[in-house]
Amino acid sequence: MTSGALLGFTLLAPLAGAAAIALLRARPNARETASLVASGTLFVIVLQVYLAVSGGNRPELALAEPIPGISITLEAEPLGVLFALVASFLWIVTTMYSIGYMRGHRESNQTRFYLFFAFAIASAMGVAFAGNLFTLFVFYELLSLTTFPLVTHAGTAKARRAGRVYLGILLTTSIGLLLLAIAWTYAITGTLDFREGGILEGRAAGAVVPVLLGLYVFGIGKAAVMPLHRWLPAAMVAPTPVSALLHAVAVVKAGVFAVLKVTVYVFGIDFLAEAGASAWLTWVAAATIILGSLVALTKDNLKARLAYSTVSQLSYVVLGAMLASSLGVGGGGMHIVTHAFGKITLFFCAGAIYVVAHKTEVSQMRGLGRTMPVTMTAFLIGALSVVGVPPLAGSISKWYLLGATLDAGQIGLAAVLVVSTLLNVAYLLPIPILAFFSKAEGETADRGPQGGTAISEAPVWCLIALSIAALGCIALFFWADRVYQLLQPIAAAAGG
Amino acid sequence: MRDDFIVRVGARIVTPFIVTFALYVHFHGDFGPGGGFQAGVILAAAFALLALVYGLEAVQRVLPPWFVRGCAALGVLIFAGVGVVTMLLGHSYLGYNALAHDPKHGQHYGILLVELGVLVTVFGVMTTIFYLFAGRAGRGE
Amino acid sequence: MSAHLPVLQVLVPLLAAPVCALLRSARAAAALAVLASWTTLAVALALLGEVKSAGVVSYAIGGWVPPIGIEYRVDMVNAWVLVIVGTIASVVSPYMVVSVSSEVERRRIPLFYAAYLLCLTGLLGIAVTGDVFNVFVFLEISSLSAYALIAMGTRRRALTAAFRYLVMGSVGATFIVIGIGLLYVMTGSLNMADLAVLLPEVWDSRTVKVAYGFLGVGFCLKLALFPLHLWLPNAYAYAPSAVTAFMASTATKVAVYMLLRFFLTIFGAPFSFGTMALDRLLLPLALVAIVSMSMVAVLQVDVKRLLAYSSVAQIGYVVLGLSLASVTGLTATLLHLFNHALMKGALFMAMGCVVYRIGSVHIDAMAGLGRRMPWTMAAFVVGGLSLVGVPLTVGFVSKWYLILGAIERGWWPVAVVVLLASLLALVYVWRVVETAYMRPYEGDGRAVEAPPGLLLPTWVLAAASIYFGVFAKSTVATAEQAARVLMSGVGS
Amino acid sequence: MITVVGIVLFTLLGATALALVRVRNLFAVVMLAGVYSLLSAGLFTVMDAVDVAFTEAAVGAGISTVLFLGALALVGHREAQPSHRPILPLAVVAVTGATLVYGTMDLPGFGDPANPVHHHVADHYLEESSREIGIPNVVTSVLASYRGYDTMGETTVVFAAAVGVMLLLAGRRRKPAPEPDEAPAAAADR
Repeated sequence: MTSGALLGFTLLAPLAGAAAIALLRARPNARETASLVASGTLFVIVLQVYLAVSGGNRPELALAEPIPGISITLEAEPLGVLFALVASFLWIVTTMYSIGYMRGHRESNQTRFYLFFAFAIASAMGVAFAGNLFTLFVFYELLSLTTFPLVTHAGTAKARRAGRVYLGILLTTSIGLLLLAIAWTYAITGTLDFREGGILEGRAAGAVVPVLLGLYVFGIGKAAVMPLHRWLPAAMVAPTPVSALLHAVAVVKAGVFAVLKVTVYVFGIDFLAEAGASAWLTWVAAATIILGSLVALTKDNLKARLAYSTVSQLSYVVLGAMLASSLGVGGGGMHIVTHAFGKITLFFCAGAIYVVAHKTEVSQMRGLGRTMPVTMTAFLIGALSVVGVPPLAGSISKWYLLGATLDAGQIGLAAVLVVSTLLNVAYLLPIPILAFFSKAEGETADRGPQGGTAISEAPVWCLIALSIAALGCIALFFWADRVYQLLQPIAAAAGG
Repeated sequence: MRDDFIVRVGARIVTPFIVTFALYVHFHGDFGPGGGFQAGVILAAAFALLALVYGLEAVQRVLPPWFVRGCAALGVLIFAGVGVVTMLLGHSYLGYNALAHDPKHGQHYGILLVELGVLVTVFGVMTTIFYLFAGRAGRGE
Repeated sequence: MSAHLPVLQVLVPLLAAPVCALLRSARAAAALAVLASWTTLAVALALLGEVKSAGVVSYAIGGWVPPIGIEYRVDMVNAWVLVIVGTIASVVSPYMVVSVSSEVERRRIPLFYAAYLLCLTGLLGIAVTGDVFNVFVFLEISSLSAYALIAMGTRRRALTAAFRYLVMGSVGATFIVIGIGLLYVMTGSLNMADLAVLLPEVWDSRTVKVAYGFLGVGFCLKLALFPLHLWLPNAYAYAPSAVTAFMASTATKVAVYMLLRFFLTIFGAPFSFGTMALDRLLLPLALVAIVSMSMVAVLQVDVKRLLAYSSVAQIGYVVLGLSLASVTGLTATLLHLFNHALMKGALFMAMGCVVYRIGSVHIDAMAGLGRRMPWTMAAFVVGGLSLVGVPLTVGFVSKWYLILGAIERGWWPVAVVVLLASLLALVYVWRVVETAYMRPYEGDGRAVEAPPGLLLPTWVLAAASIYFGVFAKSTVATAEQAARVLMSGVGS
Repeated sequence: MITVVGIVLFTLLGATALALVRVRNLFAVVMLAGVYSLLSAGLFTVMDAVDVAFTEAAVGAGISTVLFLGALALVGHREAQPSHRPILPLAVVAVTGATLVYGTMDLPGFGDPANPVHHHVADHYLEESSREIGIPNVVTSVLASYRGYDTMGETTVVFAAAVGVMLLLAGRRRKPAPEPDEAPAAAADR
């Protein structure tokens, strides 16, 4: 099999999975098996792509040429492979989790859920392997559209409103700003291809560059840079596996990934650094980091708190990209991975708590550590990883990013990172502490016979999934080298 | 009006002249002003006059609505059909030269035929519309 | 027979129309109408092929050499328009067979098909001819039959809508014929190619400029450019479903063609864009049309009316492309003629399916239809996304060229307006989508999936608006060639 | 002499047009319309366009008056009082008229033998018609042969009119469907 065809299969595998899901809609067990098989297959395929790319290849596959000169082309490069690896691996984990969650919670429309989940993954693969801006845009939009039925899964008035905000912001930014930026780029350069070192160098200068970069950064609404972050908290009405998809597997990651990709392959790190065009955006990112954390502190609802935490964490990646150095881009790329594992752990736990104990607020979680020890241990691991405590994955990417700010001589930005870490501690750690070290209010009184200290854990599928995610946080710490090696070619190309 | 003697007799006398005039206008179109269009209108006017005087039913017994309707469609078919024939004879559409050995004769035949088509359609359409209005008025009151 | 292609293009429906009127059987008339429509498309495609290989195709009717007689003259531009009309006709006509049987009285149906075929004849005749007076004659054929077709709507307001269209349409036609008359007085010719040669000598005269003005107003009335669009929303909202789908996808498109042909070929692009400042006149109107009509569409509760207002806005896009006065802009215009025909056709046909089942397209009546009529509503979603301009749909392709054209001229605000209007389109499309998919079904059990006779044609257009969004190479190439033909006078 | 006749006819024409606009009795309107057509026919004759005059007399003054009367029998004789003053239409008409007048100022003089209309294709018609077609009335040869296709189109226009009227009037008594505002309510009732 040629490596180009491999890329085609990254799209086909989830689509075939979707077809199987639709066909097997009457038999839930078979349907979920199809989901699992598809996700497993996809991961294997992406691994093959990884092997090809780490061997120095750049597989390429042209799919169509809708408009003369503008094609839909897939091409694997390190950043994309990294994103695809994360997304495809977490799809497996999330599917496991979904089985437990959706059944435990007796959700309706489960077929639709699995179906659109598979579509969303296919779109994410397209984003990951996009060979040019147009392809990126196409799959980016498809991702927005295919996740819409997932966000509004409940079908209630609240869900509909959330869906409107979700789609409203994502499509407004992408059509209003991103498309404009793409058309502008095309008008300037006559191409939309991603090239190492960028395509704009020598063709754009002066004020055009920072404006164009701003259009991209804000146009990619999925990166949730303030003030365009509102869709992310709004989408919290969705079932937890969807939150996992949004926050860890695909959606926001597609956003920050796109920002990285545009920085590296459209502008070029060196060109950006020379033009100094991204300086103002580093401060936008810094503001988002701090404000997101501060808002998270004020939220009692667990999922809302996690959502704002995501807003804040995403801007780490944006900041990395805007620093326009190989260290920054590498750190940003790493952070996509580490944050994905950390955040998915946290969401899985939040969902498990909701399914089992029907608790959504942080203040209700006293004593949960005793009834749900596995879940809360995983939560602790996830939280520590997000905070950045070694030996957990989060510490590595944060370290790189901190190094990048210092390297750039930006003491202010380094301070932002430090402050943000402290804020992370402040809003995340109280939750496991409450759960483990304080007694539940009116313990056993209204919980009936199964209350008290009797263990009442999440469904087993959920437990497996969240344990894998938590272990991933640890394992990644030790495999960080591998990840960085994969990103090495970018750094090398940037002369860093 | 049906009871008015003078009108009845007058109409009876005038109608043949109107019809003849219509035919004159049609066939004399090659030499003087006129042609199928005017002839069709005049012919329709003749029958409208009769209908006003003798009543719609009387006229419709002679010229049933389905017939005038058919005329409306038929005229178009005659006109367009002439074109089809010239096309089948290997000339271009409405190339009357094809209709006879002498182009001039061909033109002559062609013009006569298409003018006939015009006459038939115009007569059919005008009479149909008149029937429709007059017929509804009778029913409404 | 291939030498006669241009005239066959018009002749087939023209002969079929009186035959339909003579028939008594609704079924036979339907079969004839469908057959004629399909033949039309076949001829149009053959013509396009011939134009692509051999260049301009000219046909002298009656054997009289132009400008003595009437000439049919087909180049890339009208070959393209003919294909658009033919495509829509051949998709809508089988749809018509099913939908009309529920909307029009049985014994009236043969006449209905006759009117439809006459309308088709008129539109094709306008597009194929190379003679300005002949344009007017066929304009009258298409207009008269269109008024009657619209009046056939099941609601009483269809009559007033048709009457209003008749009044405004007649004013438009009168303006056009005055313009043509003045041109004839100044040149002594009615042949388009001939006029294009003769007119530059009298460019400076007031008469020619006045003729230009009259023609412009007439065309804008016919193509429903804001603020001359007042006839359109009701006409589209109250006409029978199939008529709306047909008219919305063809009539205004042909009117745009007339405008392009007269102003760019006959008067010539240099005169239009230079002396008459056509681009600067049309630009503000187009922008206002796009924005204001999209906003009005957002407020509508009758979905057919909503789509009708959206059509007025989309005409704004078409005219905007023209007012960019460049090959890119005109490519966008010509592309959008085709693309908008596809998507609006699909949308109106989907609404026809809804009318067929529940008799209303009030937005509240559509609650829960996403589940009750999944294929119908899926087609609506596809058409709607295309209207918004989501990539991989045809809507994106034309918008892309529009934006590129605007950027090429450095008109940033224009590009921004185009994008903003896309978002407005998103709002009005999404209102319907959300109602259909997110609200529970409240009606009686009448809302079941539409019959295949309606669904299949609807999906042909819906699928086409995806297909030509993914594989737009051929359409773009054709449109661009046609745009070059129109702009040939300016040397670019 | 011709000038005087022309002026008289035009004056009458203008007066008739004004009366047409002012009069509210539709019966009178129809009659005035007939008069208007007759006067125009007269004017066409003065301008040597006999064929046009003939058609105008037959159609405008003749059959259409009859058809108008037929329509009047259906709708009654009095025009409804307009609800508001037609300021905008009046302005539009005034502007249109002014534009037309402006446009005619560069028009070649009436009857000038040097006019383009008399030369370009008209020369061919006048000189070659008898050879190519062989009938004395050039108007007919133009209408039926040189531009016969237009005539066919016009015949089709007339036919289209009949189709339209038949569709609208042929014995229809259809039940009016519910208006859009009532539709959902009606659906909910059932």
